Order: sequence, then C-alpha cells, then structure tokens
Amino acid sequence: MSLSLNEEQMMLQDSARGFLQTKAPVSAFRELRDHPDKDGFNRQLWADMAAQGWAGITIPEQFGGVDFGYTGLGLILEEMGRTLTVSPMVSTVLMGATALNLGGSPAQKTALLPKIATGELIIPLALEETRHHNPEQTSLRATPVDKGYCLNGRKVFVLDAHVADTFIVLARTSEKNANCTGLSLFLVDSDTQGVTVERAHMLDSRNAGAVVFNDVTVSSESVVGEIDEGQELLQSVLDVAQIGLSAELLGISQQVFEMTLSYLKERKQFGVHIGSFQALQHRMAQMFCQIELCKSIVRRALNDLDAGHDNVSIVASAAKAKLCETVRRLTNEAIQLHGGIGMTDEFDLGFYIKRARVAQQTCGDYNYHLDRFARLNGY
Amino acid sequence: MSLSLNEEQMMLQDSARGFLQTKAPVSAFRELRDHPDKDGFNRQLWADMAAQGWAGITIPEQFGGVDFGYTGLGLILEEMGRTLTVSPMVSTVLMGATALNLGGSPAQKTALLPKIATGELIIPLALEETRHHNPEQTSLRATPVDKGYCLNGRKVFVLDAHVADTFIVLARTSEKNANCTGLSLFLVDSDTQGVTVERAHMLDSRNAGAVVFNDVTVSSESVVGEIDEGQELLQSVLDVAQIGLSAELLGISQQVFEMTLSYLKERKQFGVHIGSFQALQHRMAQMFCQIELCKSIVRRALNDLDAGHDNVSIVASAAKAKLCETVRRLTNEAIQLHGGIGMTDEFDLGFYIKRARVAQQTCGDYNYHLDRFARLNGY
Amino acid sequence: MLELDEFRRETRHWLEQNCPAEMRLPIREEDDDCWGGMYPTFKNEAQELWLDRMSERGWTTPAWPRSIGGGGLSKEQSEILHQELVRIKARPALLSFGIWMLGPVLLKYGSEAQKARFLPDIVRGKVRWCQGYSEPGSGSDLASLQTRAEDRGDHYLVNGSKIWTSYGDKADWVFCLVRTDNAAPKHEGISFLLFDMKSPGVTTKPITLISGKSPFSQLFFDDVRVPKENLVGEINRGWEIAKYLLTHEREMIGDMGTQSVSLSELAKEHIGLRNDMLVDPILRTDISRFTIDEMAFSDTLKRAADEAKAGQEMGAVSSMFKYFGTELNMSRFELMLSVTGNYSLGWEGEEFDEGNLPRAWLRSKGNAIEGGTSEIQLNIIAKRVLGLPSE
Amino acid sequence: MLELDEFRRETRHWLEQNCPAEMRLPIREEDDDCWGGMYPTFKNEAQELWLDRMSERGWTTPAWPRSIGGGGLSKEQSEILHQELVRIKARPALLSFGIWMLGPVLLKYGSEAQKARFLPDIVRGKVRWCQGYSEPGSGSDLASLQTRAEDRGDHYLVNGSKIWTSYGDKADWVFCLVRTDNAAPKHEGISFLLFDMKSPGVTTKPITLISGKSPFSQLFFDDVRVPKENLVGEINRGWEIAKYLLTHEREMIGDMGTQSVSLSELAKEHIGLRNDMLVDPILRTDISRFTIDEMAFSDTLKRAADEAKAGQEMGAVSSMFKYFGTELNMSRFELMLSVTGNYSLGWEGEEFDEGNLPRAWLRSKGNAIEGGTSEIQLNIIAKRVLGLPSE
Repeated sequence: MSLSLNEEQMMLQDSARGFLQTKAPVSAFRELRDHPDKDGFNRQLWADMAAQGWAGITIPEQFGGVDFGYTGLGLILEEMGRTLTVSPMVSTVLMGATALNLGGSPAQKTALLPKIATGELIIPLALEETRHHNPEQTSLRATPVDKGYCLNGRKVFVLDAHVADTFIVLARTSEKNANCTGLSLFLVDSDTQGVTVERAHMLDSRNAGAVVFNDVTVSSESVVGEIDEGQELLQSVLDVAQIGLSAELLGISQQVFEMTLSYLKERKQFGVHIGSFQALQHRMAQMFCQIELCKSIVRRALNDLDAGHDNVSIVASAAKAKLCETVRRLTNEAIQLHGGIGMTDEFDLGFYIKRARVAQQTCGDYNYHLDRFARLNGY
Repeated sequence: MSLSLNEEQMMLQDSARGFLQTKAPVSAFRELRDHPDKDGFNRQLWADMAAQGWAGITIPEQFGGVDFGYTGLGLILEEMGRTLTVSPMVSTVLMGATALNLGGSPAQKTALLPKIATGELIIPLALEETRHHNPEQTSLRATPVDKGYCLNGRKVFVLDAHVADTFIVLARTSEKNANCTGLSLFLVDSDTQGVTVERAHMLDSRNAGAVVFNDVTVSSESVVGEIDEGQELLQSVLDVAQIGLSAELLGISQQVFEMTLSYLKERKQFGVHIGSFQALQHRMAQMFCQIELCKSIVRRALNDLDAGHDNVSIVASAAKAKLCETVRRLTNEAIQLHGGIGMTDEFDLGFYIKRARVAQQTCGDYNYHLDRFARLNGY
Repeated sequence: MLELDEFRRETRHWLEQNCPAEMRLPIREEDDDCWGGMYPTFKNEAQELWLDRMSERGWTTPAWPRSIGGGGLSKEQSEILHQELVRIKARPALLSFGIWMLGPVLLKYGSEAQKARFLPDIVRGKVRWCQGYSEPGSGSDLASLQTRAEDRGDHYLVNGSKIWTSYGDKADWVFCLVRTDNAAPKHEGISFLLFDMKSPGVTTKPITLISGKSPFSQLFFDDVRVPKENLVGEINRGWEIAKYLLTHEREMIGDMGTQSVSLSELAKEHIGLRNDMLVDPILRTDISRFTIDEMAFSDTLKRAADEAKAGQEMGAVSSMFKYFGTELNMSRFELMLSVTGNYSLGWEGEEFDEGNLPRAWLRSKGNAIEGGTSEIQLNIIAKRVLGLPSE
Repeated sequence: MLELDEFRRETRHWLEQNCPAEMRLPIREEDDDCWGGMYPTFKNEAQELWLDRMSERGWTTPAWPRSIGGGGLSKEQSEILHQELVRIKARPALLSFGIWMLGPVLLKYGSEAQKARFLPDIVRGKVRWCQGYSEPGSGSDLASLQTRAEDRGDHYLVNGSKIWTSYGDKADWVFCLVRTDNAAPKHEGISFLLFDMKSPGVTTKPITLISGKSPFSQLFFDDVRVPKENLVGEINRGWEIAKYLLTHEREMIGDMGTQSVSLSELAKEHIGLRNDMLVDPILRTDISRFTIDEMAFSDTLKRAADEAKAGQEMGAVSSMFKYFGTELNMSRFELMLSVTGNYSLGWEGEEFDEGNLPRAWLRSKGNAIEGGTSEIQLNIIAKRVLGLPSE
C-alpha cells in the first residue's frame, strides 16, 4: 500500500479544507468560546458536516455511511486540527461509531449507525474514572439483574457528555482473572433514570463532563460485544482513537508551524527579519523534519487501519507518542518565537496550545503510550 | 559552609594545575599510549605526585597523609581531567584509601595508609563481575575456612589490576536476608597463591583488567569492616568515588569546552569566524550554563563530604548523573563543532571523549545514578 | 559580631511586638498583597498597620539611606532583618516597583531634588509606580522604541504607546523610556522620564493573556505634557539607565526557578508507587532529571553569592540565571501537568480549583520572553562571557 | 507485466546458475568486499568469478546504457534484479566510487570520448577511482578550495592537497575539484578534473581516526601534469557538478539510519527483564523513543518514494534524510553503549571483539560532519524549503 495519497483522498482533503476554512474557521471557534451557549457546538454546522458525509465516513454503506475508510477520517481530523472546529466528530465518529462498527450486534448497528451517519446521534464513550487514563482499573460496576444489568459509578472527562444522546459505558462485570478481563461495554441512553450529567469547563473550551450512574438499569441487549470480554474490543476502539487524535495533532502542528514561519518572515527586529537569525532557522528546520516524520507515521497508521493489519496497537501508540512529543515542542517553540504577542488572548496561537494539550491527554498521554509501546514490544 | 574556594584550596588548585601542565600534559598521555610499556603509567611521575602530598591528600596526618579533605582531592582530580594524567589516583587514593579510611581496622590503617601516602602501594577495589555495575548481585564467594576465608570467582574491569599490590575484594559471604546484606570486603595481596590477573586494553588506554580468584585463602584479619555487612561501607566508598569521578569529568568538560571555544574563535569559513554563527553561539552559551551547574554540584558534593553530611548518597548520584549527562552532550558537540579535525587521532579531542566514556561508566553510568537518585528519594 | 547579635535580638523583639498575627499567615489571594498607592485599598487594618510600622522605620527599604526615609542598615543588618522576617513568616509589608526598580535608578542617577521628592513616598508606599519600557513592535529590540518626547521649551510633549506594563491601570505614576532625538543612533536618543498617570492624554487598556486575566496593560500617550524637571539623568543618556534596570529585572525573574513544591511527593500522591517506584517510569526519570537540575541551579545561586563575597566574579550571572531559572520554571509546570493528568485540563469550576494549574502553566510560557528573551540572554552569554565574535 | 514476470524468471534462473555459493554468505571481514582495480586482490576465485559474470552482463551497473557496457535495464527491471539479489543474499559483485559517483557525473556531463574511455572500465571494475573534494581548511565551505590547476597550454599543472579521500591509497585514478580561476567569485572558478594517481607528483598519507585505522587518506599534488582532455564539463563550471554529486552523497549517507539490529532484543539479552520490563527503566524509555523515531524515519523514506512516484515532491529530501539519518545512527550507537555497559569500554582483545563496538560508536560521530555537516543541512532546509531570509 502506498504512503502517498490517491486522487480520491486528495479530493477529500481539498474539499474538507475548503469547507472548514469557509464555514468553520478559527474565528468561529473564538465566537463560540466568547459566547458560550447551552450546546457548546454549532448544530447547524454539524448538520452540514454530516451532509458532506463526514459523520458516516467510516460507516459501511449498508448502514447509511460512505465507507471512505480511516485515511479519509484522518484527513478530515487533520483539517479540523488546523481550524480548531468544534463538533462531535471525535466523540461520536472517531470513537462511538468505531465501537459499534467493530463490536456492535447487527441489531445495534442497524439501529444506531444510520443515525450517526446523519448526524442525529451523539454517542461518546464513558471511559475515564480517575485523573490518568487507565481502563484496566475500571471500578464502575455493572451487576446482573433480572434480564439486564444495573450500573453504579461515576465517569469523568466524558467528551460531549452534556449533549450526548447515548453513552457507551465501560463497566466492570467481574473480577479480572486468567480467563477474562472482567470488563464490558454498555449502551446507556442519557435520559435513562439514574443518569446525571455534570458539564465541565475545559482548557480547550470544548465539551466534556462527568456522568454519574446511580442504579441505572439496562437490558441485556445493551451489551456491546461479549460480556466480560470488553477489553479487547475497547483496545481496538482506542487504537483507532489514538490514530485519529494523532491526525488532529498533526493538523495543529502544521498550522502552528506555518503561523510561526509566517511570523518569522514578517517580523523585524534590530533592523532585520527575525527569520534571518541562524539560531531560529536551525530550530525551525529541526521542527520541519519532525513534522515530516509525524506526517509519515500518521499516514502509515491510517493505512494500517485501512489494511486491517494486526500490529496496529504498536503503531497507534507510536503515532500518539510521536505526535504528543512533537506538538509539545512545537507549541512551546511557537510561543517563544512569537514573543509577547503569542501570549495574548487576542492572538489565536493560545487556542492551539490549549486544544493540543487536551488532545495529548485524551486516551493516554505521551508517557502512557511510550510505556505501552515498550510493553507491546515485550520489554 | 561556603561554596567558594578558600585561599588554601585556591593555592592547591594553582599548584596542581602548574604541576600537571608541566610534568604531565596531554602530550605525555599520547606518548604513553603510543609506546605502551608493562606498567601502563609513569612510576616516576607517580612518585613526584606522591611527593606533592597527593597520594595522601585524604589520609589523616597520623597515618602519614596531609589530611587536606575531599575538596582538595576533587580539585586535583579536576585538574587531572584537564590533562588526562594517568596514575593510580582513582584506583588507590579515591577508592582504596577511602575504603581503609572509612572501614579499616586500626591495624589495617597503620599497615597500609602510610604506604598509600608515599605512593608505594597500589590498592584498587575488585568490584564488578558483569557488564553493568551492580554490587548487590555479587557472586564471588568467600567461604569460611580454618582461621580465614577461601575466595573463588572472577572480577572484571578492576582498575590498575596488573600493577596492583593488594586488592580490596567484594565477596558474598552469606545469602542476603533481612538482617544482613551478606557482602564483605577482603584485602588480598596480588601475589597470593591462586590470584591471576589478565590485563585488558581499554578505550581510554588506561589500566584495567580481570582478576581470577581460584581457591585463594586469606586470614580473618583481611576482612575490611564487618563480615556480612560490607554493603554499607561499600556504598560510602562508592559515594566518594562518584563524587571524585564527577570532579574528573568536570575537568574534562571544562577542557573540552575551552578547546572548542578557542577553535570557534580561530577557525574561518565562508569568510567569517565560525564562532560568529548564532546557532553555534547559542549552543555554546547553553553548554556554558550546564558547566556552571556542574561546577556547583561538584563543589557542593565535595563540601558535603568534607562536612560529613549524611545525605551524601543522594548528592553523589545527582552529581554523577549531572556530569555524565553534561560530558556526553559536550563531547558530542565538541566533535561536531570541530568538524573533521576533531575526528582525527592527531588531534587531542578524541582522548577526552574516550576517557570521559570510561569515567562515565565507572561505578555506574548515567542511567544507574538517575535511577538510584529516585530510589534514594523514595519514588 | 556582638553588635550584629544585638541588632538581631532587638529586631526579633521589635518584630514580635509589631508584626500583627494576620500578617504572619500564608498569602492566599491576590488582595493579601499590599501595593500601597495614593488611593490604597487595604484588605484589613492589620495590613495598613504593618505597612505603617515597617515604613516608619524605613524597613520597607532597609538598605536605603536614612536621609530619604530608608532603614540605613548595613548589608549584614539587612540580611539579619530578612532572616528574622522569614523566621516569623511575615508577609512583605509592601510590594512596589518603586522599591524594586525606580528607587535604585534614582539613587544612582537622580538629582538631589528628585531623590527628596520621590523616594520618601516610595518608602512609605504613598505613590504606586509602573514601568513604561516595551512597546508594541519593539520586542527584544527594546532600543527601537518609538514613543517620542518633543522639547516644547518648559515641558516635553509625549506621544506613543507602551505595552506589558504590570498594573499600569492601578499605578499613580510611570517611569518611562522615551525617544528625545530621532536623528541620533538608536541607543543615543533615549531619555528616562517620570510622569503622573493622571496627566491629560494618558489612557490604559488591560491585556488578557492566554492564561486569562493579567496584571498587564497597554498605555497610550496622546500629547501628554511632562515638566522638564521630571527628566532623570542626562537628556539622550537614558539607555544606560535602561540597561542598569534590565540587569536588575533579569535577576528578579531568574529567581523564580527555585520554588519548592516537591514534584516527587506530588507524583507519589497522584500516581502512586509500585515496588517502591513511581508507576509511571518516564515521569520518574523526568522528575529525577528536573530535581537534579534544580539542585544544581540552587547550588549555583549559592556559589555565585559565595564567590561574589569572596571577590571571585562569575560573569553574566544575571543572564545565566534568567535563562536557566525560567527554563526550570517552565519544565516544572510541564511536569506538574504530567503528574496531575486530566485534572490539569479543567479551566473553570471549583472541582478544578478554577483552572489555577493550567493557567499558571500557560502563564509560565511568558517567562522566557519577558525581561529579555532567552535568545537575548544566550546572545549576551555568547558575546560578553565567551567573547564570541559578531561579524 | 508479463514481460517483467518473464524477466524475473530468467534473472532468478541465471543468478541461481551463476552466483557462487561463497558469494551468498554474509560479509564478515573487510576483504570480503570486492573493489576491483588495475591490480585487484581477490580473496578467492568465487569473488573474481562473480565479478566477471556480473560485469559481463553489465549488471554491476544495471541501469547504465548497453553501449558503454551497462545492463541497459529499465527502472522496473533494475528493481527486480535488486530484489532477486537480495532474495539469494548475494554479496555485491563490485563496490566502486566509479559506479556511485563518477559514473553519474560522466553520463550527465562527460564528452562522448570520456564516456567511451572511462565508463566500460568502471562497469568491469578495471579501474578503481577515488574522490578529491574536501581540503584541509575548507570544511563545510567546500567552494573555498585552494588546489590550483594552472593552464600550461597542452596540460594543467595541479598543486594542492585533498583530505578525507576514501581509499585514496588504493585508487588508480582520482576525480577532483580544482581552482582554475583565482580571480573569479569562488563558485565560478572551479573545474572538474580526472587524473592518474600514478602521475609524478601525487603522494598519499593515511589518516588515523579516533576510532583507529580508517580508509581515509590525505592526497598531495606537487606539480602534477594533467592532460587537458581530462577536464569534465566546461572550464570553471565544476561547481555545478560538485553540487550534483553532493546531493547524491547526502542520500547515500542518510540511508544509514535504517539499520536493523533490534535494540530492545539486545537490551533484553544484556540487561534482562523484571516484571516483563527492562530492568533499566531509563534505557527502556530511550529505546522506545529511538525506535519510534526510527519507524517514523523509515516511513518517511517510504512516503518520499511513494510521493515522488505520484509526482508529489517533498522538497530538500536529501538534506532532511542526511540530517536525520545521521542523528539516528549516532543515537543508535549511544544506546548500544548503554546496553552493553562495561563491555563497550574494551578496545583490543578477542574478549572485546577487538573493540568493534566502541570503534563504530566513535566512527559514527563523523556522520554528521562528512558529506555536508548537519548545520549545512539545516541551513539548506531553512533557506530552500522554508524560505527563511538571509539578511
């Protein structure tokens, strides 16, 4: 499989870039941040994005999607990183739809995937419980009751929590032992009795929140995948999530780099353009190389997903770690090279740093993935 | 206690520098390397150094030393790092004498310390058994026999092995348990029956070798410190060793930095001095800061030794780690900034890199000490 | 020595009698700080009392001469006073750019009349000063400043704008670098002026940072009339004063590197141990590396002080401290974020302590810019200390 | 497609018939490499036979035209030949700077007479070439070269010295940059000459590196007479050829970053695991970081190739690859030393494999210098790709 884009993919990239820069530029994000409403995202914009086929980009045609593959999804996320577009794309398309695609029963797929594809259904994963990503330590309990399960516990950092229609909830259904991981995934509608959502205000001004499950009863049909065997499905979903987030971080990295490059070419000090200082040139050249490496590893990871390779966990952690490392260096350097103006809220640079930080942390940060990479490689 | 040098210490520093640059400059080292003899160091020079009081610098006056303290020893080692002077200073004064000073019986001190102070006795530690510093895993066995012990095993990377008069050998005397570490230190003369020395040719052209102990019998009076309780004494000796090696690495760092700085001021390319390139200036300025930090931590560690502080293990590992990190960066940068000439054997730079590498590795490398630092701090 | 012991005893006694109990509690909120000024807002009586008592003795400025209200203490006595204040955990009686920045300038460059007029009010916190240095567009090239002061016979007419002025909206007076000769080389046409922020034509606009609200303002000067007697030092020789102040500022900012929350303790609490090692091995390594650098840096501060005492100068100390101190501070915040994980992503709400940590992290990014960028410090070290050429 | 399949079948068959078994064993020692030359030393018959058979078909230079003895293969066919050679683990029949460097230059810039005279001998390994580029004192500023070639009517008289010439002491001929116009701007007075190393006035001196013996020599030219027909391209236009060759060289050196001993396997063996993790947690992290970079770099090589095929140029590929490939190679050796610990300190003796590892580590330090320093590559990226100004 080639690591260059084919014609169809290049067309998608162009059209995504055109769409976002017209309909959802950074100024739209600023507007949203400065005038927060109850939704925290633009429903009309999301409907337009769905109409472009983006909400169903990875969903098979039989379930109403366009089945364009992960590379397509990655290209859209990359462009959204450039414009900081707020939408349920990460929570619902990258994660929710992937969980159903990979683990849903035929009935679940038939019921839910078409609604995702039209943009009607917001369906995030409710995963985290503590300050550090660690799904294996899940303690939210689902205990068997008559014809179903009863959930008790609290999830934090749930993306799009307060606008979600349905949650895919990670729960402990038995103790971990040699034969099973003891984890399971459940579909829980947000209006089910006992579900309470607490909206949180995050660094990147996006939607997230805590969800409390208090004696929440769901039917046996709500289980996604096998009971007690949720870990493997979850890891596959998370691998896709890592790679998608890496694509978004790639978009952020490129945008931040280009902003800095332009600034270095415009800004004069001591009578010359600051971009003529060799110390700054070398730093920019090194960052350029890093971005090229990032492009390649993200492209390759998306390729591997599309090809259904089985080593994808290793590549997913490699990509996330590499992108976290690069975007951190890049955003720090970008502020430093911009000087005072980069520190002001009037200038857009701060938005990228904030969004990058949240995306870095989502589903495991640099340290988590570097450690996981070693673990998966057996050392 | 002040971190600046007092007048006595400054005088020692000046006189050490003068002595070494006259009697043992780098050219002497080159001569020794190019015309290796059976000793591998200059006995006359060593006698002269002893006559300066250096061999007894930390030895109490009652045992024939000058009792100048660890700061004095550090200053000499630093200057020796600048000139790459080969002598038994590290093996015998920094390590052997320290072991006897801290753990020797009155009889052992009376018998051996005066001979060290005069330069007559070469007495290295025989410590390592594998490729990585790990005294706790010692497997050379000393088993009790009539009125003494019988040693069997092999030590590697023993400094000055083939010219040693006596070894201080780390041996396992019982299994490690809650009450004891099971390690002990023994004095073993090199001409004892069953001792075989294999000289090795090292990267830094200094003396080291393997020592095989084959049914070597020693008396009970040969135990240094308490039987089975050697670990604590050993750690104190190693703390001193780390700090002394850090001082030597500091001398190397400064010399390498100064050589590079001179080169940048002399060498012209593209019609200008290469030292005028801003990218190189910033790298030099950063390294300058690192060297200042190194000076401080070495000075402080020596101070703490002289003051008898009890947190000295933490400082010792901190100093060794910091110096290893800095000297590695510095030597790599020095070659890069010198260009091709730095790669040639004709130029002295390579000697410093090689010696630095060995000193970094001796008694635990960067990784070992960074890990130990965390361990000692309880995390 | 006996005299100093006596001084310590007396000082300790006086502080115990005069420092109100409330002024020995840790500083919790912004308004726990006392900045004085013409229209001061004291949080409570104790704050006002503490300022009055300390400034009456001149101990807000212990080393300044008695003649202008200072404490007139020797270096050793000042050090003892400092130690005794630390001992009882006393809050500073007064924070003031007048004390930190303008005072040293006036003592060195001011006329007798200026000293008599301005210094006593600084000592007593009666006038709050701000600094007019950077301009939009000047950045690291401070000497390229464009704010003009035209000679109009009995006064200067000032036009232009200053940026990054801390508490510009709360200050009574400003000390300010202005261009008084457009034809001269850029370093030779700069002068140092003082003027009242209530002068007609002065306006301020607050600056919001990526971390949220900030103490910074932009100042605008539109035909501001400044009496000629308010010129400090010689006309067109203000750059010398500016350099003097910059060195001073660098040292203050560089000091930030030595804060003392233990990262390893924080990590143990948030991340936990397994087999006595932090569960996150990468963080464990990063914390060790950072802590060693922090040790080496604080040893260097101490060594510099000890060597200065012994007459052995290190050279470019302030640039090195500014550069490395801010690097350390920024690393510390990066590590704090790693340690606290998702918690550090909260921006508002009690649950997240109103985003204090990520805000401080974002704010720290400015450290290597303000007070002379890291690049400027490295240039200074390369040129002044290492003597590298600038062809 | 059918044609290519047929070619593959035939090639495979021919190789199986013609590649001697000894030539399929891994290369162990220096003299397992075959460099040909006028006075060749073959280690064994198989080596000579293999060279003869391959060069007869022109397969030492598969893509060169048949007219001068090359293989005349298409790009696809060359690729297939390469794959089939890899499949049977065949050793290269011939190593040659003639093939890698001079050949492409002559094919592009040489006269018909020069092609006919020199290329067939290169294909067959009959003449061994070396390169005369760098000079003592020229360093990164290659165009500042001082070796002069004076026009003496029917010949040039060459005086000067070249350094860092690989196998200069073993070569039959040299291709060489010389200054033919002292008055012109430095890039415009350079020419490209070929001459016989046996010409009177040519001497060589081996260079010892910090890693020990090296293939490098310094060449000295003392009144060497070179016939005018040995000028390649136009007089004073040699810099264009030099740049062409440098790009070529960068790509070759950059490739080194993708070697494939697994560091983690080596570390497991030398350091061991505890709870399934490497006992040294810092090394574990460093290896992960390195391995990810290595993955990303090899993905980038592949992407560059794929994009080039698809007509999407990346820009300054060769500088990026040279820079990053050598960084990776140097990091790899640093890690190898950490993994092997004290073992890596041995310099001689069987026990230490004669110091192969530390010697290779030291040798790797030169990677970021030779073939254009890392600084030069970063300059190129900054200027040519990023378009940053050079005021």
